[in-house]
Amino acid sequence: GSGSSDDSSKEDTKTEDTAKDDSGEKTAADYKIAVVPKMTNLAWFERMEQGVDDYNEANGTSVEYCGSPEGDGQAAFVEGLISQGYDAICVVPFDVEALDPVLAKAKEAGIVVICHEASTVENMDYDVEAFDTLEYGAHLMEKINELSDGKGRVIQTVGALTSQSHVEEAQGGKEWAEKNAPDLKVDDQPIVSDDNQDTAYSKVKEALTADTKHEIVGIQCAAMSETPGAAQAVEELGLQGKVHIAGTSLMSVCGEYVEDGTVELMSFWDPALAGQAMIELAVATLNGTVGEDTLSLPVEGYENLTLEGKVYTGSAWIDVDKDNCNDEAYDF
Amino acid sequence: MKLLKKIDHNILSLLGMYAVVLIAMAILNPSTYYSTLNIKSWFYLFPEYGILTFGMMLCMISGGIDLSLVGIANLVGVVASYMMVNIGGGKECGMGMIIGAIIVGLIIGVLCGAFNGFLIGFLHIPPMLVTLCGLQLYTGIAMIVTTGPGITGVPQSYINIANGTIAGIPHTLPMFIIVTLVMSFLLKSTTYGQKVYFLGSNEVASKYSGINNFKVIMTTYMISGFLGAISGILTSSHYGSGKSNYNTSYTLLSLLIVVLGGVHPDGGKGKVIGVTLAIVLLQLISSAFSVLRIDTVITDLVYGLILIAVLVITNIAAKRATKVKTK
Amino acid sequence: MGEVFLKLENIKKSFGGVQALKGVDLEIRKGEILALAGQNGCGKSTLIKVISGVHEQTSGDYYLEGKKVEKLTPIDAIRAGVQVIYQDFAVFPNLTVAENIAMNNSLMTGTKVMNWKKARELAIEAMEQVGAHMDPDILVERLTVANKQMVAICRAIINDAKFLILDEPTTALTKKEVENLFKIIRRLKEKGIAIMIVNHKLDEIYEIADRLTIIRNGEYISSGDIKEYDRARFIHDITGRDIVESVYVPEKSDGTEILKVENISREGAFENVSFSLEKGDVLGITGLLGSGRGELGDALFGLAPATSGKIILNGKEIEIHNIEDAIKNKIAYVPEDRLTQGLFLDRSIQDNMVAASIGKYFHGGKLDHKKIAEDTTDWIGNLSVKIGKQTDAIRTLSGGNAQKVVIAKWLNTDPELIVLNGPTVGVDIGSKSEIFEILHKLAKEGVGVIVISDDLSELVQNCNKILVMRNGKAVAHIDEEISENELYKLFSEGGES
Amino acid sequence: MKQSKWKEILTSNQMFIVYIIVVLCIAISMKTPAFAEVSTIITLARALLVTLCFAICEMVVIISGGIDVSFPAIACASLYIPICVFKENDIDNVVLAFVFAAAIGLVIGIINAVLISLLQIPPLIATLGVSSITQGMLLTFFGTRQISRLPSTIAALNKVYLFTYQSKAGNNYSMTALILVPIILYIVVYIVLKYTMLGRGIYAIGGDANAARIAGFNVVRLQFIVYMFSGVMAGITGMIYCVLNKAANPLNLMGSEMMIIAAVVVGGTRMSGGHGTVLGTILGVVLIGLIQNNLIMLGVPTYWQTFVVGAVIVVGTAITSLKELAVQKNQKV
Ligand SMILES: Nc1ncnc2c1ncn2[C@@H]1O[C@H](COP(=O)(O)OP(=O)(O)OP(=O)(O)O)[C@@H](O)[C@H]1O
Ligand SMILES: Nc1ncnc2c1ncn2[C@@H]1O[C@H](COP(=O)(O)OP(=O)(O)OP(=O)(O)O)[C@@H](O)[C@H]1O
Ligand SMILES: [Mg+2]
Ligand SMILES: [Mg+2]
Repeated sequence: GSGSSDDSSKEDTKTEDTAKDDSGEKTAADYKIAVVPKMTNLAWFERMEQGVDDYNEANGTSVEYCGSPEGDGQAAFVEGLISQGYDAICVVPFDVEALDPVLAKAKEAGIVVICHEASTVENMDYDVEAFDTLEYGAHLMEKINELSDGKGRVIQTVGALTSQSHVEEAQGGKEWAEKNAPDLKVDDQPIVSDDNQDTAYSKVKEALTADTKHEIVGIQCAAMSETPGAAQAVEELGLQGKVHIAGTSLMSVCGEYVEDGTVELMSFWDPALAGQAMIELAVATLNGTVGEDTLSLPVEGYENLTLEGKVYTGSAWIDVDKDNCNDEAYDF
Repeated sequence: MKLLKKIDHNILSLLGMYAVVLIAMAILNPSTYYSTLNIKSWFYLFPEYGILTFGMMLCMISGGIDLSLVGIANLVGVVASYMMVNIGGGKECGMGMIIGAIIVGLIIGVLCGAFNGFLIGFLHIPPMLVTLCGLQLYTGIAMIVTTGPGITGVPQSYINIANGTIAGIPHTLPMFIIVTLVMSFLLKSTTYGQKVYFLGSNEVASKYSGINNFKVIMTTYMISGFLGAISGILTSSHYGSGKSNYNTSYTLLSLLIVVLGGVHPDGGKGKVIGVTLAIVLLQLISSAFSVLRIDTVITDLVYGLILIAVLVITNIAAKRATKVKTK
Repeated sequence: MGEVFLKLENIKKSFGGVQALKGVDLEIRKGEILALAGQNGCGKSTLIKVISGVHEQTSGDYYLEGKKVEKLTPIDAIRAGVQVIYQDFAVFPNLTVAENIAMNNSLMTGTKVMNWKKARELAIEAMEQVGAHMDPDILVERLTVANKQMVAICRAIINDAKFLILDEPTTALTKKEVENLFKIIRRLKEKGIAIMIVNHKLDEIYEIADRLTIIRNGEYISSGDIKEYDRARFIHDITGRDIVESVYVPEKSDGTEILKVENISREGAFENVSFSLEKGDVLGITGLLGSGRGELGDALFGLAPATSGKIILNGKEIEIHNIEDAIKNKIAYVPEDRLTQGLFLDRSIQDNMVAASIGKYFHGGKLDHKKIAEDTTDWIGNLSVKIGKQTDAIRTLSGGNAQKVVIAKWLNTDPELIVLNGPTVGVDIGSKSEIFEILHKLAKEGVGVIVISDDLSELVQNCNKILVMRNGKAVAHIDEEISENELYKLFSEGGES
Repeated sequence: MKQSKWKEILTSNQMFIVYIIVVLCIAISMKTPAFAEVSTIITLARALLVTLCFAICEMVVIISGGIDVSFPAIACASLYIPICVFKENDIDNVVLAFVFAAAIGLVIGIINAVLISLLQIPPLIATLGVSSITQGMLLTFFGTRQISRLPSTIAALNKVYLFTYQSKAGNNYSMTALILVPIILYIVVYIVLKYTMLGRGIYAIGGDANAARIAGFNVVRLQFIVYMFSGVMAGITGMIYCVLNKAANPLNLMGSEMMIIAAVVVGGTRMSGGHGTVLGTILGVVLIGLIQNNLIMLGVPTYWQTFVVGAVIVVGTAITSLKELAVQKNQKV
């Protein structure tokens, strides 16, 4: 019964902390905090779990990492948490619209709500972003522009039209191109991959096949599974070097294509750090030490966050390509 | 022993499950599980899939199946939200418009059901396929209306339907109870209800008994669509938005519940009480899992095991009771 | 007589509650034809299923050619030379005629490959023997009941069986086909094959059988040479009581016309058929298969409505385009295929009883279940249906009793006209006469009764008017006494009349 | 006689599917000339490979009077577990991998058979239960993250090609050698179903299980064979899927069952059992594959695609069912 032990462990950690903690400042150990990922079944979020575990290691806390395997179970899952006496819930919304009213309930119940990858949530205290998604999208597009010396057509892929951060990312890239690269034509409609590598592969392949005039010079992928999918298509069709891929992914998922140069830019932010940042922000919020336009969290890449509305934005994205991909730091 | 024989074996095994879960939680973590807050959270959740499940049940008793319910629900939610947001003016949408949206939603649900019913009853296409295609079509239309992202900004009073409470009890609970009572009346005490059972047990004989199969099938799938629509209204109200891909897991869930509830997949058999028990049982279990912080991937596993277990137990028990081997 | 092929001693078989066989003895010699007779539900089919290894007896001994048999599976039985034509044929609707016929043979020889050419040859040969004419490549699901039965027969005879069992093989056959079948049976008998036949038509039994074994509700009654049995004793042993076979004469009709049918036609089924029905009349409609007799019944019930002509029921002209019309006009129909068209096998006797009239129990905003139960009990009483509990599944009833329930289902709609298509198919004399008593009573009460059948003796005895159909046309209206033979002439002869 | 035979063939529902396919192809080639090339066949073969394998299993099961919705789960388990085990103990043997996969499929297939054949649980429900149990076990005990670095010999299989075709546009299209699996599979199944008593037995139990038992078929044995076959093939197919994607993902295949069933039925197999042909199934799969994989070439807006797929299946199944209905309405002979 891990459930029952929750409360008790919470009890005794409290006591021992008040003992050793001389500055009245409370820490994560004094609160019951949960970190909820979009879904548990992605390498991406297993990395986040890693981060939470490390955090608990380091600070002797018992922050919970829990969620539903499929994204569309998230709202119901969080709803279940509300009734279980948490001080703060840190969540990476899979589906903002679905989650928002549930989070409203959470706030009614006096729970602090911290989000990630979801700047548009209404019912939250704060959202912490590794970076500005629009900028991030622009960043990827910039790379494609550079690789294709600014001429040709670019296709974008998103996991689902219903996934906000993906759509924003694509939008950011498109807007950047319209401003800065007149000859770079970005398709109006992104390809939808259902966040499934196989689907991404066949749809990209289809698009490339249809493109008999070789106008396509770049592919921008928003979802982690799409980058290898697209890479596989490009590689099989023998279009390496002609079609440039820049996308979000992880070494564990897309490593080989980065190494052989099919994927020329792979960007990501470290979910582990993001997770820790959420926890720290939650604690800060509970302690009421937030609100100024800038905030510094003891987490790499989140030292100087800038506040805009309810969104704290850092500068924590990591670029990986052929040259630096063997760095252990990125090996997850 | 005689008394036990009287009660349906399936219901017995379900009650057994109840005992197991409730006692287990009383030992493991009563403080959280039996807290009013937690119990309240159940009432928000199970009516949503419960009402939709009754649609599945009705169709299965009639010898069919309705895999399109989730599609209908989402389409209804999307259209209703669309009306309130894009026509009614979003947050400031007037009461009239809200009611209008709900009514239109319910009508759409019934129409979807009618479409299923027509293909099944008139063109005699196997229900499983019709409703499978239905799922695609209705989801597709919802997708076309939304072009992807959910339609947000519905008025507060609409959101209150699924999230509000009266005297501390969520609105959804009385709704669910009403639907349950109506369903059991419909099946037990109306001509239509009996006809559904006849249709389910032998289509030909029911035709030769002067029952208008087409009419009964149409009614059945329209009612099912109607229930799907209600569930769709609740969902979109609950989430404060309409979207094409909410609750996709409910299709299998409802199928599982209906069978757990003792409805025979070949039709002709099934009681509302059994299904109701099954609906609540699954809520109790999933809540127990979330309280015990058991990894949710295990839920699939457990649901599957329960399903098989109940079926096996029921079969064996039934064989014991009446050894009449019908070959 | 040859030596004993099969010997059963004190066979008992029970299905949970139901004690189907309560100790039956049976003995069959090679080269003899044994008739197994008994009322519906007395256990004939069950006994056969025990012999063929489909059911295992609860107790009792089973000897094949002198050797005791312990455990017997269907395929063992087939290999041992036991071939059965089951009451419900047990053919494969989704396979071709040829394959159906050849199937057992391949299974018997235990071959692993399917030889289509050989199958076809076997089938054609078998059909020639029986005198059946079917396209061997057509799917059985497209065959009429009669032809399905033909397939079953062909399948049984091609395998050189040592013991052939026929469970009511003639229910769907015309007289010609029956004669044909009997020829074959006699030929097989000459070959020294033991044959057992179950049949409810006494004349046919007298025509074909050498010996007779009678069982009554699961118990062995008597057994002996057919000559030892005159009709009276036969009937007595079967039913346990004496039934006088009388001819039905309605009391003087007051001339009120119930039904008048004028020149109704339906493309490819029947044309310009006219007949009328007065109070007290029981009209029999007969004819060969495909003569349109069945289609006529279907038309009156709106299953395949007539395309032209007039139907006048109790004075007012009515239109019948579909079943709902028929129901509205209080026309009832007892269909030909009891199992698939008449019964909800898994539902209770009670449910079956009210299936056609459920609407009338809906008052005060809800169904009156108490009334339903009461009415059921009444009907079971009136028609003396033999059942356990009225909440039992109807599949536990046997032919005759189930048929009575089907009839009761319609009587419960208090119809003005009831059409019965082969109402006594597979129904024993006991129940048969009871069913006709019911029909006669209805006729007296002013309900129009039409019986469609090819059992001539039964028509002659129970109908005061007979309409003979031949390829779609009504060739004779008979409304005075007629001998079976005369009727048979009209019935089968082509051409002049 | 001859005439009518021709008429029968030309109006058979399989021909109708062919007509639709032809029309569809013409439509696509008009929109996207690149479609009318050898490359399309290669791409389609690659795209339909897995579907084809699943479909034939489903067809056999449905013919036998059952239905199986557990094969995606089986496939997931049989592709993921071996890879996990191999990574753990760094084994690297492609043959072993497929044997392992088949074995897992076999075990689950047997479980299905026991539930359906011995315990008499309705197939849809039994396989549904087995499906969620399998998934649950897999995710619980083997985790949920995709494994993208496959053991080298397994990854290598991805690059084994029969031939490579260079399109007018200069793109390379390589035909994977794995296409041989469905080809052989289909030939074998065709022969078994048509020319062996085993095959005929499967049709027989699908047509009327009781009659089959009486006639002397061992129904239980036949059902076991069917579900074991389905299980084994699902397992192997899972491993193929893994090779084709150069990644082992324990979830991606889930939910594919309904489309497969639709494809089989569009191909003329009756849900009620006893009817179904190999050729029909191929056509069904091709039709649905064609529409699913060429929506971009058809220029269908992204958010219209779900709807279009649905519409096509409705038409396909409607045609099949209506033809079937017509046959049943025919005068009995
Ligand atoms: N969809 C339904 N919802 C609720 N009750 C129904 C429904 N359909 C039928 N009923 C109940 O059953 C009663 C009779 O239904 P219905 O009209 O099907 O029977 P009927 O007309 O007597 O028979 P038939 O359908 O053969 O004409 C109705 O008065 C109604 O109370
Ligand atoms: N599968 C079964 N389950 C329960 N009871 C059965 C079953 N089969 C037969 N019975 C019962 O056994 C008895 C004998 O049935 P059986 O079919 O042998 O009668 P029968 O002599 O063949 O009647 P008929 O002349 O109508 O064919 C009947 O009372 C029937 O209800
Ligand atoms: Mg009516
Ligand atoms: Mg019998």
